Amino acid sequence: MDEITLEAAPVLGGANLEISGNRIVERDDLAIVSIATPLDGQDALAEALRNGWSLDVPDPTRSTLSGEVRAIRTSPDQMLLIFPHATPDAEATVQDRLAGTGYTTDQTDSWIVLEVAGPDTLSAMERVCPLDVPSFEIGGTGRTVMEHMGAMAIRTGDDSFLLLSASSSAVSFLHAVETSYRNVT
Amino acid sequence: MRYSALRILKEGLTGNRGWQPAWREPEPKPEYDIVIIGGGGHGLATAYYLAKEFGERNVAVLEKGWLGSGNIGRNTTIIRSNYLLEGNQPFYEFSLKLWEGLEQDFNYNAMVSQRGILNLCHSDPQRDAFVRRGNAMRLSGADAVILGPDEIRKMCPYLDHESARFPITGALWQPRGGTVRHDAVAWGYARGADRRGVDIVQNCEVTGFDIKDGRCLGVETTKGPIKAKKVAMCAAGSSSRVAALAGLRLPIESHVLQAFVSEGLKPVLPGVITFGAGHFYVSQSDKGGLVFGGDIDGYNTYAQRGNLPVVEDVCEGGMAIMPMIGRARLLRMWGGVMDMSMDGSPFIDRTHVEGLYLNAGWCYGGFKATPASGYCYAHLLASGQPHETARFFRLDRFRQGAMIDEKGVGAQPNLH
Amino acid sequence: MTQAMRIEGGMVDRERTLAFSWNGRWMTGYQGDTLASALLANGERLVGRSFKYHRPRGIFSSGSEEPSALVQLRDGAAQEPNTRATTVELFDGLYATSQNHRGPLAFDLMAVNDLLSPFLAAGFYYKTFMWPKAFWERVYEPLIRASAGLGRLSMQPDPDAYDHGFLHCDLLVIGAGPAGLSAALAASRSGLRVILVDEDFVPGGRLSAETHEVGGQAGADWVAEATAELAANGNVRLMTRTTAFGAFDHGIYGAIERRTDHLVDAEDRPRQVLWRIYTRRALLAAGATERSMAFGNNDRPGIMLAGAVRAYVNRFGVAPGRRVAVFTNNDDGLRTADDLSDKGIEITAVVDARQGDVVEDTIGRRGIRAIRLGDGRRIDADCLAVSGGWSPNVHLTCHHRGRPVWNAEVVGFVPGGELPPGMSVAGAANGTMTLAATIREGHGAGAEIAGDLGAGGSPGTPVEAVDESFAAAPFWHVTGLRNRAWVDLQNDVTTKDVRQSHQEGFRSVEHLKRYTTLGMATDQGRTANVLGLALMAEAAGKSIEETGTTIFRPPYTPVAIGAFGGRARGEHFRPHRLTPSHKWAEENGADFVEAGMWLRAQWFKKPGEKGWRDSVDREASQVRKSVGICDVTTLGKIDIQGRDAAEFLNRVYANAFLKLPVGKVRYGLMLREDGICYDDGTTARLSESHFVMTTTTANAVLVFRNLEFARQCLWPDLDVHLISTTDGWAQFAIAGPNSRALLAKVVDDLDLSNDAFPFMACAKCSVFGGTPARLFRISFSGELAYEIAVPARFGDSMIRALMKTGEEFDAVPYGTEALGVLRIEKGHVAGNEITGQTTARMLGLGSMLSSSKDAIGLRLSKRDAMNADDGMRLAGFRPVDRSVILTAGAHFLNPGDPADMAHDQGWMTSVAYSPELGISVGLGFLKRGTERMGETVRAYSPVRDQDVLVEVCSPHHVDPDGVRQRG
Amino acid sequence: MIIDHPLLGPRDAAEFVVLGDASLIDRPDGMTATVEEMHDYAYLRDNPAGDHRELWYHEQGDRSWLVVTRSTLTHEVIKVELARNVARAQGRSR
Repeated sequence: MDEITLEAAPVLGGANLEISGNRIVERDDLAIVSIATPLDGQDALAEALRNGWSLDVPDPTRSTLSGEVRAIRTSPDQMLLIFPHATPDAEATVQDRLAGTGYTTDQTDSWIVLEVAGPDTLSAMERVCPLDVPSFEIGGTGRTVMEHMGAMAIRTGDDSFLLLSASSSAVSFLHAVETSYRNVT
Repeated sequence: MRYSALRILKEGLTGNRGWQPAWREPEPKPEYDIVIIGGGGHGLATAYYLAKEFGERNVAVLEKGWLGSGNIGRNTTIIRSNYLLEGNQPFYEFSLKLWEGLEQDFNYNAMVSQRGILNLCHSDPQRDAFVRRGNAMRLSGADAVILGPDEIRKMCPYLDHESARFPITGALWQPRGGTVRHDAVAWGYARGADRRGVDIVQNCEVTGFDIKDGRCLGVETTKGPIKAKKVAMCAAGSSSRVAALAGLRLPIESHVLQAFVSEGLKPVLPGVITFGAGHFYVSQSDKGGLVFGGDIDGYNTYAQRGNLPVVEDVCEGGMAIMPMIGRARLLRMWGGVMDMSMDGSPFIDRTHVEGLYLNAGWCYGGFKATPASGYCYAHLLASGQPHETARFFRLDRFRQGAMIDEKGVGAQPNLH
Repeated sequence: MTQAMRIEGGMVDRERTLAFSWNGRWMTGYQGDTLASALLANGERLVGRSFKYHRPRGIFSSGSEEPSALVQLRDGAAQEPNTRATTVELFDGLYATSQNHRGPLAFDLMAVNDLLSPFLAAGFYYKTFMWPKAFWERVYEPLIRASAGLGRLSMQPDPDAYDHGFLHCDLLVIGAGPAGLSAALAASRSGLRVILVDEDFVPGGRLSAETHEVGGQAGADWVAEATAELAANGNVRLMTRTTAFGAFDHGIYGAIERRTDHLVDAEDRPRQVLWRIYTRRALLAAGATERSMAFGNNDRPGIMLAGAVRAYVNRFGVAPGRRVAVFTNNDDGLRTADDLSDKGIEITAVVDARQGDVVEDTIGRRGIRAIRLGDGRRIDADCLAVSGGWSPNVHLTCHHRGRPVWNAEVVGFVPGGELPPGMSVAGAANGTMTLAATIREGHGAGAEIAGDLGAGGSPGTPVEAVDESFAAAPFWHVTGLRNRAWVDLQNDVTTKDVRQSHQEGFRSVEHLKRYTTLGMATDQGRTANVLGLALMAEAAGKSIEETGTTIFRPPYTPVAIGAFGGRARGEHFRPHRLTPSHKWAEENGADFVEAGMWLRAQWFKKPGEKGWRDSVDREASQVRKSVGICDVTTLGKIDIQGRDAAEFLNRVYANAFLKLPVGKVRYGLMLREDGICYDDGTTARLSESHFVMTTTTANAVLVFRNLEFARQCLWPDLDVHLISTTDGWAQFAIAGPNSRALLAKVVDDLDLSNDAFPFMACAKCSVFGGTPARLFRISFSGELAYEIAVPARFGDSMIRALMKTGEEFDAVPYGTEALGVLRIEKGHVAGNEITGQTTARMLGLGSMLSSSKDAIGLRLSKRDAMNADDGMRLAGFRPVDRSVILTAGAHFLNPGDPADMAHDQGWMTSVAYSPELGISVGLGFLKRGTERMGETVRAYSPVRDQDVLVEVCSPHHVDPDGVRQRG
Repeated sequence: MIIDHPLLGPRDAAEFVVLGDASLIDRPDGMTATVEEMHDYAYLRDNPAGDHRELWYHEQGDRSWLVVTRSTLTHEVIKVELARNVARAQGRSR
């Protein structure tokens, strides 16, 4: 028993569902780190983003993407950086490149990320998401409430989205998304 | 004309041609002892008790629309005295006792129907709070019973006892609670006041006050100026607007509370049921409609209408606790404008203007208070002293820090 | 029976015969029938009973305005009361029964009410049933209620699923008749995103019911062509079986789509979908509704609106009668005679009120057999087609409380006043009553809106059609009647009731409605209101304009409550939040309790334990004896960073925070601006500019909101940033004398000695060889205790590792009940004490209120009534009889005082059985409580049948000096 | 209702929480204010029938506090501003 090490477990056990040709997949390979802009520190942070990741500060309803690193604005002075990263030290790796130009908080464990894709995706989204997602351009984002749960939608393709919601209610969120697909297929 | 079964028999046999108007349609006199602003339930009740109990018959009620056009005709008709705090509970119990003798008192059947009110709870802390409340009710002479889940299951087998997200853990049951035919309350008080000489003036809007040297001498109206020894504001929903005409700022915001009625159904609910883990309360009218409601919309408004999210929220609560109503159809929705006060409790008090009085801030509890509000306001107007049970409803209580905050949410009106 | 009344033609599919059951008898109809048309095809005329007098009722209309033909559809749990037969799409196996009668429909015992009608006039119930007083609840009301209502609920949970959804468009067109179709064509050709909804199951509106030609072809063919064009346009969504029921603020419309009501089996698909439609503009093209006129016994089965008669003949291929009479005040009614003659149906009379001819009375019992004219002639008729004119369907224009205006030419109310912003109206709904004009207006509106919204495409030209003649005269009722004439067929309001209402002083239209119940039935008086107003105006000697109208409120047609509820039912009413150790807890006997949205373990049952108390006592004892572990993830956690974070905290907590050292935790008390305590928790300083705040589980969202308010609105130039990390960390309380020894085996390389890591210390660290963690030395139980947090992904692994490591100490998991026992023993306040009504002084925390700074709530906490010396104070309580189990919610009374509110001394907030002390202990608020230690008071709880003496003591039942938590 | 968020565009009001009168921005300094002044701030409202400036919080959105100018008679939204900018414009700072 001296050799206990802790194992990371995906919230939904790595959910991967197929519903009539559509897919719902839990993305547990992504790290999420929030970056808050210090008062009057916009320029320094923008520069650090460009230097660190070749990323622009995203507009409020858009995400920016550089390679596999995606930035989303979550509030006027806060954004999320989402990128593939396996170990629980994502914040440190971000802070390394920011060098104090932003306040960082590891949010990886706060969120569940579902990747949804397939021909009925827009119809399913109609049943759960009040935003006008059919009008989203690719890369468009919005944060709203779905079935009483706060959630974010990022359009990643014509028929695909990343959906983020709180990790504690992940089971309910998956149920909401799954039901939306089942109700339209 | 006195109403009775015999009278109905006689009129029925003679073609119902002999019925008299329930009230006169007088033009206002130039001066009254007391002018009441607002011909809603509270204003009409005040006039009725002034005339009947306090001998004040030189009284006018000024109503900008048709009598009973305010919240007395748009509420969900519930009566109860299940309050917690010393500032409230004795008052509401007084009101419930007045309801119990009201129809014989004013010779009008308002269908006071004491089929009970059941407040469900869904957690231990909530049950503890209900025990405290039930005990407070008993201390004030009201009836209160705490029920366990098994008793509730027996009483209401159609509630969701199986798969509820928030299981029912108990209930506070007040057998004397119930419902009343709301419009009939306005009509009964109006008819009773009118018969005792009170002038009820419809389509007469107050447009200003005649205030000199800190003293109110009368009002300006769309039917001309009217002098009065005392002016009594009683215009819930419009309290701030009326008070502003006298230069007063009130600790009140106006909000809309929506209410709903279903199509007529054969009786399924005996009394009133409230859901403790969502916003839903319901009763069934004598016509068969499920009358239900929930939370206020939450934004300031004087428009008597609300929006979809609250409609859905209310029906979600209904379906959660009572899934048998899914196929009943919602027939009508409407909204009433509430005086939401800073602690959720009302005001019956003088103002700093001599001769100008205020009855306001009833939030969405005004209907059940109608008889006691009228009685206590009449008491204050006639005697100059607050009625024993309404003595905490002071306008300056926030200056003192003597809030009467049943919900414990503080100075945020849309949470009360 | 073999559809004896079926005739040639119509849009039904005669290849698809459907069987259905009506009142237990099997009949047939065709695909494309409604239940009403199928009943008529089978010669069924009597289908229901009226509300008050239980008069026989038949099918009166062919649409959603139906007042009379209400049935119960389906059976068992799916039974659906008050369903309009005129809107039910026939399906194979449909089961329907009539409602609101005692005994068979044809021999309703309640029909006795009709004989008593002289005594049941408007408002009769307000005038009697008052004596003796006790009889109301016991005798009168039960009788009234027994006869109340129409249909019956099954009393079982609705077996169907419902859904909701959200749609966005440039233009919502409501109604797919000629105006709506034309508008949708013009707008979509121009390039707008268009949604077109219609309540019917086929588009076309009146074109389906009439014989009009459009564009040189049959109306129905043009409709098919138009819908094909719309369907081919990717920017158009055509939704039939969809009713736009309400116009809400800012262009939001509510619509209900009936997805499976026309299917035998929904196959678990949602029965109906409630759509929230976000629009830039909306066009109401909802057509018009025909109304009747008042004449003697105008309510019998077989008396029908003329337009409905045409619909049954032209659309459904059903003859509503073999010998039909027509009574009309307009040209539209005359068309009925032509259409019927063309189909070979005998017309026995055409009575035109404009010529001075009237129908004075009708004859028949369960259905009309003949009419009697004003000149006394009796004419046989098994169907009377009545047209009293058409009322534009202005309902949605009034949903923002705008009032329609009277139009003498239309003889009806047309949209007026302020429409809901963004809404326009076209076609018959706008008072444009003829076909070609309607098409032009619809097209023009669609094109104009497209132009307004900047769409560049060409709208094309409106399709050709011919205007039919329309000449209506305001004729409302036949005078000098001997028999009753109905205004509201469902609620049994007659012309006499309207007049009596006026006579008794109920003269405002709202009084009329409320006193007589006119227009308050399930059809909302769609065929009755205008007639009632006309009668009221006449009684008052006023015009209809002067009399005014009542307001139409949503919904346009009644909507199932289940549809509004959507998916939020049963366990899915609200989301579940689960802690990281949830799965482990399930495996280990946990019993869960709802804490807001969270599910928390309240205790862990061991084999052999009989009741919950056994488990809770064991858990609490073991914490005090050795060590216990509790998942406290649910406490709100807010990450607070910024140069001014300390200053910010100092302003939102009532106690001092400016000088909290790095590596330390402090208890904080939060006030509302009104000086009342609303939350408490601990805040740890991880670095100069980085804090982690905890809140109570219940208030996490509220505290975050309030902090954002302070940050953005009160002190916008403080550099401080907030983000919730509640879900990010799995946090466990480890409490008990062996907690340090246990943690020593968990935490990597951190000196846990009391000197190095004292009470209220905190640190970032790692556990089990490198997993990042945070450690806080804080105690809710009063024991030596810690809370340790790891990233939530490790939570499940962490609880298993902690339990494994704790085996040598007999570590127990403990739930929220034991947590409560421990904190009550210790005298820590929680939600039962911090109720949003309590002051710091009441809680015994008055000394924490700083007087040397400004923070939220401090100023108003100083008000007199909140600082009275005889106010409530927190105290502890123990039963004088040590065997008594105390009750939370008991009120305190001084022994000898009467039990009334004037002598109320306070109340018991929390109680627990203390395994440590072997007795029941309590916390509570007592007037001057802190000065009354050792006194005895009554704990009075009549609702629990308890009245016991308790001793007032310190709230700190266990370790009052706090030695253990500092050890 | 729709709130036209200055950064995000039109959003369903269901995403927001309403606090009430925007005068709640004008919090007096607790060290210098009298109880009376603090009372007026915390408890008294104009409650106009007409245009009303009020605080909305985009809780299910970007967490902005907004000052929404809206008619209490028609619900028409006349103006939407970030409350932080309003507060600064009114002289609030640290």
